[in-house]
Amino acid sequence: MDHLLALVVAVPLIAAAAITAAGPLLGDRRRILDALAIAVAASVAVMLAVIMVRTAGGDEVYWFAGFRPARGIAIGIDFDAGSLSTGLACLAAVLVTAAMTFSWRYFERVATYYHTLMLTFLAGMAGFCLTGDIFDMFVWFELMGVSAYALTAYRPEERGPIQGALNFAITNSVGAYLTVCGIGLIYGRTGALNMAQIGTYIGHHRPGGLVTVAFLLIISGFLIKSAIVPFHFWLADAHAVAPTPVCVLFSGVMVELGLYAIARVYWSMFGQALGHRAAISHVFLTLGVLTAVVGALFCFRERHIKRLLAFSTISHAGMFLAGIALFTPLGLAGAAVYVAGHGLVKAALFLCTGIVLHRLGSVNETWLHGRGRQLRATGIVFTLAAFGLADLPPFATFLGKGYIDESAWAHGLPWVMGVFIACSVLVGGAVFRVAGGVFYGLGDPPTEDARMAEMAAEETSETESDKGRTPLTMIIPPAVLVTCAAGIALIPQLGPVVQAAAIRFQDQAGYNATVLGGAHILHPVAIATAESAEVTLSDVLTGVGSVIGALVLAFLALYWRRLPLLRRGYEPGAGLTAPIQRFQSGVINDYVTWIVLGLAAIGGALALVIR
Amino acid sequence: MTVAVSTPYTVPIEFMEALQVTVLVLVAAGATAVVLIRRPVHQVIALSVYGILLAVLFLVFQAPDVTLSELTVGAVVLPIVLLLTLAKTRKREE
Amino acid sequence: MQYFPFVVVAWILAVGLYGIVTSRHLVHLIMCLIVVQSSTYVLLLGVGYVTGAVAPYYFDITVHTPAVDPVVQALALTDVVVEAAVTSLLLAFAIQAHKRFGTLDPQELASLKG
Amino acid sequence: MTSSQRRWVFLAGMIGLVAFLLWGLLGLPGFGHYPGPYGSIINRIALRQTNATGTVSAINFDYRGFDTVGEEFILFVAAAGVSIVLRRLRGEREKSAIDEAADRNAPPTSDAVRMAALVFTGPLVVMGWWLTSHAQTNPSGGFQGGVILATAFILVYLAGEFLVFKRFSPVALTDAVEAIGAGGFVAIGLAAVGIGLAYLTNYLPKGEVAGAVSSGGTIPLISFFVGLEVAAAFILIVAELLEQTLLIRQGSA
Repeated sequence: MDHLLALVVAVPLIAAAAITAAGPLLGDRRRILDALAIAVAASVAVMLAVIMVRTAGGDEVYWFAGFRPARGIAIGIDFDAGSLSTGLACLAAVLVTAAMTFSWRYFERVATYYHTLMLTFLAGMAGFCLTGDIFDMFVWFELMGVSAYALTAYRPEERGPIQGALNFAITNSVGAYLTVCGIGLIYGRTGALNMAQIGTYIGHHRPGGLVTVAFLLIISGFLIKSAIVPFHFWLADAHAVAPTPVCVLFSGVMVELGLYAIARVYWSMFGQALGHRAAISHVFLTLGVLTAVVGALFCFRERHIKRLLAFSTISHAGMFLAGIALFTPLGLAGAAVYVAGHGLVKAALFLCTGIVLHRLGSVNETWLHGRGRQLRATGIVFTLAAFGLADLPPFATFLGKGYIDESAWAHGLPWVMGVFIACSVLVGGAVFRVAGGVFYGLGDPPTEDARMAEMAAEETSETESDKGRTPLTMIIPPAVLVTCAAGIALIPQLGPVVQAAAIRFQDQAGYNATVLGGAHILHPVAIATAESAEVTLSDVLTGVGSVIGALVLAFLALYWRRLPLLRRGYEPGAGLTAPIQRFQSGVINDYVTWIVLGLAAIGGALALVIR
Repeated sequence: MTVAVSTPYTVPIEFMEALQVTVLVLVAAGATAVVLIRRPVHQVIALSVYGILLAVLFLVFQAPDVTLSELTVGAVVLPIVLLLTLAKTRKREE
Repeated sequence: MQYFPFVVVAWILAVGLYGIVTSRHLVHLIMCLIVVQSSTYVLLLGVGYVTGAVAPYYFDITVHTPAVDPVVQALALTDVVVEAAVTSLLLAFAIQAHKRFGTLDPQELASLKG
Repeated sequence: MTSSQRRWVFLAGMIGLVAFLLWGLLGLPGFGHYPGPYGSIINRIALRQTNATGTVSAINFDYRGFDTVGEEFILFVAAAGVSIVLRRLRGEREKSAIDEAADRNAPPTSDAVRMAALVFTGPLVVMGWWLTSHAQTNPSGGFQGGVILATAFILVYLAGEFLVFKRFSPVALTDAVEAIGAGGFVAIGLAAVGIGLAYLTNYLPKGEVAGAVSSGGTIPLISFFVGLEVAAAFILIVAELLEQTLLIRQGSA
């Protein structure tokens, strides 16, 4: 038996404990521990990469404490490593490594707790991706959550972080408890916690309403974590205030983990039992498109750079969900590639914002206008990452989004493609506007919004060290990440390989046989025919076209005052201010109200289509 | 009276059921009380009573292990941390 | 009796959420969150109960004696620990919020933040 | 939203959600009709496989021991988070227990409380220790024992002064004990990997007599480390809160 699967969780955990214990002993030589933490995260990334490559031909299953299932009944906890799940965990490990490297000079006054929490966060994410047991999934979900809450409040001397952390912790805890309720329901019917075993049981017995209810309750925690409208409110609050390296993990991978969990839960347990694939697909497609549009609109309106990037994450989360909800291999493969590309470029954007905050002490786009000219390297990396976020070929984002579009088109949903292009243009336009305004001083500074300025003013410098220059440890990680985002799209045969992994991921019978019977599935059964993953000229033209659209939009946003055609008094996006204040109120009571209403609505929709 | 199985703890099923229903009603009432009592210090007391009720419920659900942890957490640890928090935040409140 | 415990679960969950939504005091809100979580214990232990069975401890009974499900008890134990951990962290946030804002009313917190 | 708007929106949602929830709950097999098979199988095999009469502990520390690893680290992270959030900040100064806000002084400890605490501390330590070391036999385990051990320390505070309590548990030391507890659990699991078994395999001899203190293999060992971790975590959390309540005052603000 190969133990790498256990080590990817055990090693960061024991390192976290060791760092905490050894911290006070080392005194001034704490840097050793920082280096150790970075080395541990990097080695976890390597281990996961090895597993990812190895599992391309079939999933690997690891039974903890050696309790293998007998006659289809699991008595222990298993890890099931497939290429997609390991790939996502690997992305998490890469981003943790990058964020900790970036923090080398960023958090100099930091005690050892920062590294401890980053490592437990990593362990939680890895365990969450790999586990094949539904309650174990909740445990790692909570470990990930608690680490994230504590990291959000890492600077408790300010007002924002505390409030953001409270909203984050309370909404996500409510979600987690609903997930446990769902687990209790499904356990009460099946007497099993292993996802494959549950899937086999309810696939055969089809026990009516309980399955639908358990499905929604279990994924409610994940819907909240992945910031799907109307459960997204906590995200902007938490992102705006968490330390910038931590935002890298929140946006780059934590949100996506929620979506991964929805897909995992659906295709290992509920797919067969629920049936009605087309109707369920429509429910989630609607949620995804709604989220993409709302996120993009709020994103374009925002002036606080970290919040702007947070809303762009919401928009992208919606697109990922739509990709998954197509219920096609290419849609899922597209979402996977898109998640990888987005995670890398979004991380680079946040890290560059962190450099701006370090050097200039602000994240207010209006104030920063033109002030970032001196940060030449940062500006270049930020701009490149902005092109990546706007899905320019050959970034992995272009490839992923292209796959989703193609699959939607082939399945009679051309409007999805239109919505996606519009969202990409809006989000890309917003980020280009920031890049052009802040780093190159183009056009006029965007108008000041009193409320946003106040919020941005809260965000003061996170660093205390020499602000005169950008340390290499800060600029290299984002540069490497952007290069990776372009690089992975150039891997030959990426599309077919990921699509094959997606087919395997969606093959519920194959998953069950692998986990419970120890089978090695060579030819998984696809739920829909595999589609061509080739990039045609028209795809490239569409991609370039949407980037040009985003550039034009950014140009208009920067120069609209000087354009004769536009009325002077007109304020782009002004109509959105009232709804933002109304919905994004920061009041935790409101957020929980929306959660309840949203769940009731989705529950009603599911009840109608499934019955 | 039906007797389930002969163990050292044989209890008539009807008696057990009546006990369970009673405690369940008390737990439901306790939860409502915790929510409806708006004065935090009083609420902490309600919460620890609720914790004890839950512990009793777990006992009649044949879960002594969970009873013990619910008692230690619900009736000891949580009231301590809650009261300390309230003590810290009491000032400037009124 | 068949479904009474589960109705109680739904009641506790609903009441707890109601408390969170109407709360004007963070510590009160955190206690309501504890109530929401307590519904999961009742559900877990409720589904694992076997009428007439004993607790799963075998020091003085034989292995063939019907016993209730021990797995849900282990899950509930884990859940209790999670509750204690999350509550402590939330209370620490509440203390800090009170220091920064001088109030524990979530609505005032939001308006003070800007 | 105003309060009343919120209440109506919530009620509309909650009615729907409760109806939806009941639809699911009524699909359960009914109270008292646990369908199995997970728990039934474990009830049958746990005694034979682990020689532990406490089946719940056997699950927590053996069959589903990996869950407990995560659970311990949740507590570990929460304690670390409390320390981060409540660490002393600029503008805050430590004061002696005498403070300008007279009503916030801890009332002087009465002799009765001192006496009671003194009387209870010893038994509590013994009880905590007993619970921690009897996970494999009785309804007990590292978690319950750890909490009770922590309570004993808190009683020391009640009996004396917080400063004495602080001397008993300097934060760095408590931190280290906590880390050793959590790390020790992971290390026991890793030792299994070291000798070629699956992570967390129960590799120690299970003992001859079922229900003996020496039975259960790694179960009592894991329980011991969990007890350490839990006790230290709660002492740390309570100590931080006590420090906030008694020692730290806002500076100029």
